[in-house]
Order: sequence, then C-alpha cells, then structure tokens
Amino acid sequence: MDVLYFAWVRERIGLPKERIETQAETVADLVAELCAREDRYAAAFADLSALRVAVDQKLTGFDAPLEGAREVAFFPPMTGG
Amino acid sequence: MDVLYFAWVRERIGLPKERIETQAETVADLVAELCAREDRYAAAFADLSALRVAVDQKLTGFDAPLEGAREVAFFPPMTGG
Amino acid sequence: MRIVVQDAPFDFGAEAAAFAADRRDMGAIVTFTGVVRDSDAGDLQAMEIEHYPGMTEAALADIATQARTRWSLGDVLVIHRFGRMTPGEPIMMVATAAPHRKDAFEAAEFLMDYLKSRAPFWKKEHRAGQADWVAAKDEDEDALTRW
Amino acid sequence: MRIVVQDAPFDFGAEAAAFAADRRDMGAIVTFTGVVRDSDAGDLQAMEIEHYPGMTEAALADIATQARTRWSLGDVLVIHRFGRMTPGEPIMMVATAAPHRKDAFEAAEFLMDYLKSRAPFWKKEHRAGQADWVAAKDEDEDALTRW
Repeated sequence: MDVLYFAWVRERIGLPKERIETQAETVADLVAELCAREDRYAAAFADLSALRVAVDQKLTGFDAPLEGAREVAFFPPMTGG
Repeated sequence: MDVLYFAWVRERIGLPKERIETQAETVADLVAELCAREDRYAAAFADLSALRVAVDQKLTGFDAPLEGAREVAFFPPMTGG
Repeated sequence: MRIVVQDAPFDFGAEAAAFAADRRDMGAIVTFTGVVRDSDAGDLQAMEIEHYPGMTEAALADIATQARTRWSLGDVLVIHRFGRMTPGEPIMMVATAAPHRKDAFEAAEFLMDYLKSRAPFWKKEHRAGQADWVAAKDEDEDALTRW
Repeated sequence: MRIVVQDAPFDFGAEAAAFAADRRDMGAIVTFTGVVRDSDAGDLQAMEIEHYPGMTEAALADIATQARTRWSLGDVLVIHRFGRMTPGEPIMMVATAAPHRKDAFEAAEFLMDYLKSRAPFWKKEHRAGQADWVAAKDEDEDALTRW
C-alpha cells in the first residue's frame, strides 16, 4: 500500500511517500504499526485530532477499514482558498 | 417647486417634470392637489401603495413635510440591479 | 470607493482586473455582475433602464458608504448603466475588497439587495410590439430585512 | 463546469470576462478571488501551497458538483494554484452563473467554505529566516455547518 504524507506530517516523517506492506485492518491499526517503528512516526502521529486521513483519495476517519485500499494519506487540516 | 415623474408614473401623467406653485404642507397634500387638477393625475396616483416618493432626492413617506423642499419626485418601486 | 452611472457599456473583465490588482492587504475580492437575461420565450429585444440623475449617484454613494461602515472593507466599486441594452450585456456590477472573505461576500450581497430596491432605477422590457415596466418583487423588498 | 489546478499564475480579469461572456440566460455572475495577503508586519516574502495531486482535482469536482445539485446554476468555474506565490498574487478564484443572484451568491460562498476545509491544499508562509504552516481556523470548519 502507498502511504503519503503532506505538509508538516511530511516534514516530520521526512518523506512524501513510502510503500508499506501491512496487514492492518483499519487506519488506526496502520498508525499504531507506524508509531511502533520509529520515533519520527510517533512524533507525527502524537495528536490524531490534529490530523486528517484519506483512503484512496477520499477523506475518512481513523476507524476506516483498509481492506482493498491502495493509497492512504495523512495530513493536517486543509487550508485552501 | 419642481415635480418629477419616472417610469410609468411619467408615462401616465405624460411629462417628466413640471414646475408647480403650491402651498401644500405635505406630500399627501400635494398629491391631493394634483389629483383634483386632471384625470391623468388621479389615474397615476390612484394607488399610493404602488408609489414611492423622494423629496430633494431622498426617499421619504407621503406624510413628509414640504417646507423648504425644492424638488419632489414620484415613481414606482425601484427595480435596479 | 468608485461609483459610476453611465449609459455606455462597460468592460466587466477589465473593471474586475483593475479592481483586484495590487491588493496586497486584501485577501478577498468579490464581484457581482448583473446581465440582461432573455425571457424564457427568448423574445426579449431590449432592456431599457430609466434613472433619476442626481439622486442615483447620491443613493449609490450612500449604500456604498453604509457597506463600508458595517464591514471591514478596503474598497468598493459600483457601476450601473442606464439606457437601452440587449440580452447578454452587463447591466451593472459591484465589487468589494476585504481582508477576509466573509466581509467581502456579505458586503457585496448587502450592496446588491439595497441597490435593487433603494437606488432609483426602473427597468422596461421590450418585446415584439410591446414594452412593459418590470414590477418590483416582494422578495427583493423582503431581502432588506436580513441586514 | 471547469476545474483548473495549476502552478502558473492566472489572469483573473480575463477568466472573469470569459466566464461572464454571452450569458443571455444567466442574469447573475458572482466571482470570488483569493489574493496572497501580506502579514500585518508587511514581512511576508512568499506563500507556498502544497496539494495532493489527483485528490485535489477530485475534491474540487465533487464540491462543484454538489453546488450544481443544490442551486440552480448555469455554470461553475474553480481555479486554484499551488506552488510559490508572492503578496498581491491571486491564489484561486471561483465563479458562478445563475438565473438569479441569490443562487449565484450562495453557491459561490458554499464553494469557498468547502474549498477552504475540504480540498487538500496546505499553505506555508515564508518570512525572513522562517517558514510556518498556516493553521486551520475553527471558524472555517464552523462555516460548513450552515450548509
């Protein structure tokens, strides 16, 4: 699965995109896996209320299932316009 | 005093502007004077709720005093924009 | 603040561009343009707009000044034509510049609502063989109650 | 309906003019333009906008389609830039064409409210020696509740 990071999430984790092999069933499970890996992930995901997630380019919640997902993206609240 | 007419009020009365010497104390008094003059005025002023009035280029009501007024205008509700 | 009342056509794009140019301290620009709309039957030949010279300019300036008092605005533009125009031609425009979008939007809507019912313009529609004064709509008068 | 996501500058006046041209059946055209606003201290060097290619276009198209479902609109335009821009430069614009002004205004405000908080753009402000991500405002999220 492709995992993408944007804005300060990208900066904290140190890369825009990576390929991750995972059995995580939900977005929250994936976040827990990543946090367990390295401190920079734990730092980026420390406050989930400050983060948004999209699965296959659609905004969703951290309880969203990952079955069949090809792309997950994490980013801060959007500031367009 | 100059009395001006716009839109269908102008068309019904048949002129855009006339000079009127009057002792009318209010707009309503002036309207009564005009209506007494000729049928075309009575026709134009038949329904005051369908008319608006400005004294010296400021929207006002039919009870407005005319003392010192130089210009009175009658017209239908405005349809700008 | 700029108020223009004229019979000549105006160039909406050029006016919008000039109004928006170099607004380093204004994050939000809103424009509204009113266009002569053809009748549903497609038989409108022309729209004719009569106005009250002198009062028109004063009423528009008063409405624009009220908007500047009520919202935090950097600038206001009002252009309104009179005379004869055909379907598809711009009748008028307003533009507002504000630091924030809420002010720019609200002020533009306020300007339009007041301009519709409080500026001395009257529209007449010309169709084949007949000409009718446009009646004011209750909803336009009602729109003022929200301000 | 036209959705444009690009790093190049766009010509607001030309886009507005093209959008408004020949709208014989649309009486009301509203445009909103967002401009890079300098800081109060006047020390903003640049605004940098990051986005999520693919999702951005889909999100903007979805928001525009929602607007067309909710209001009687003839057309919708959304242009949004990404990359680096300086104070005074347009960031984005929306335009709506409708038979009546209420629809054109409401749809433009709806587009802006959703675009602010639901399209994947992130702003970073560059000042002398520092760069900060712009924080989302509670009031922008709250603005969605009115629709």
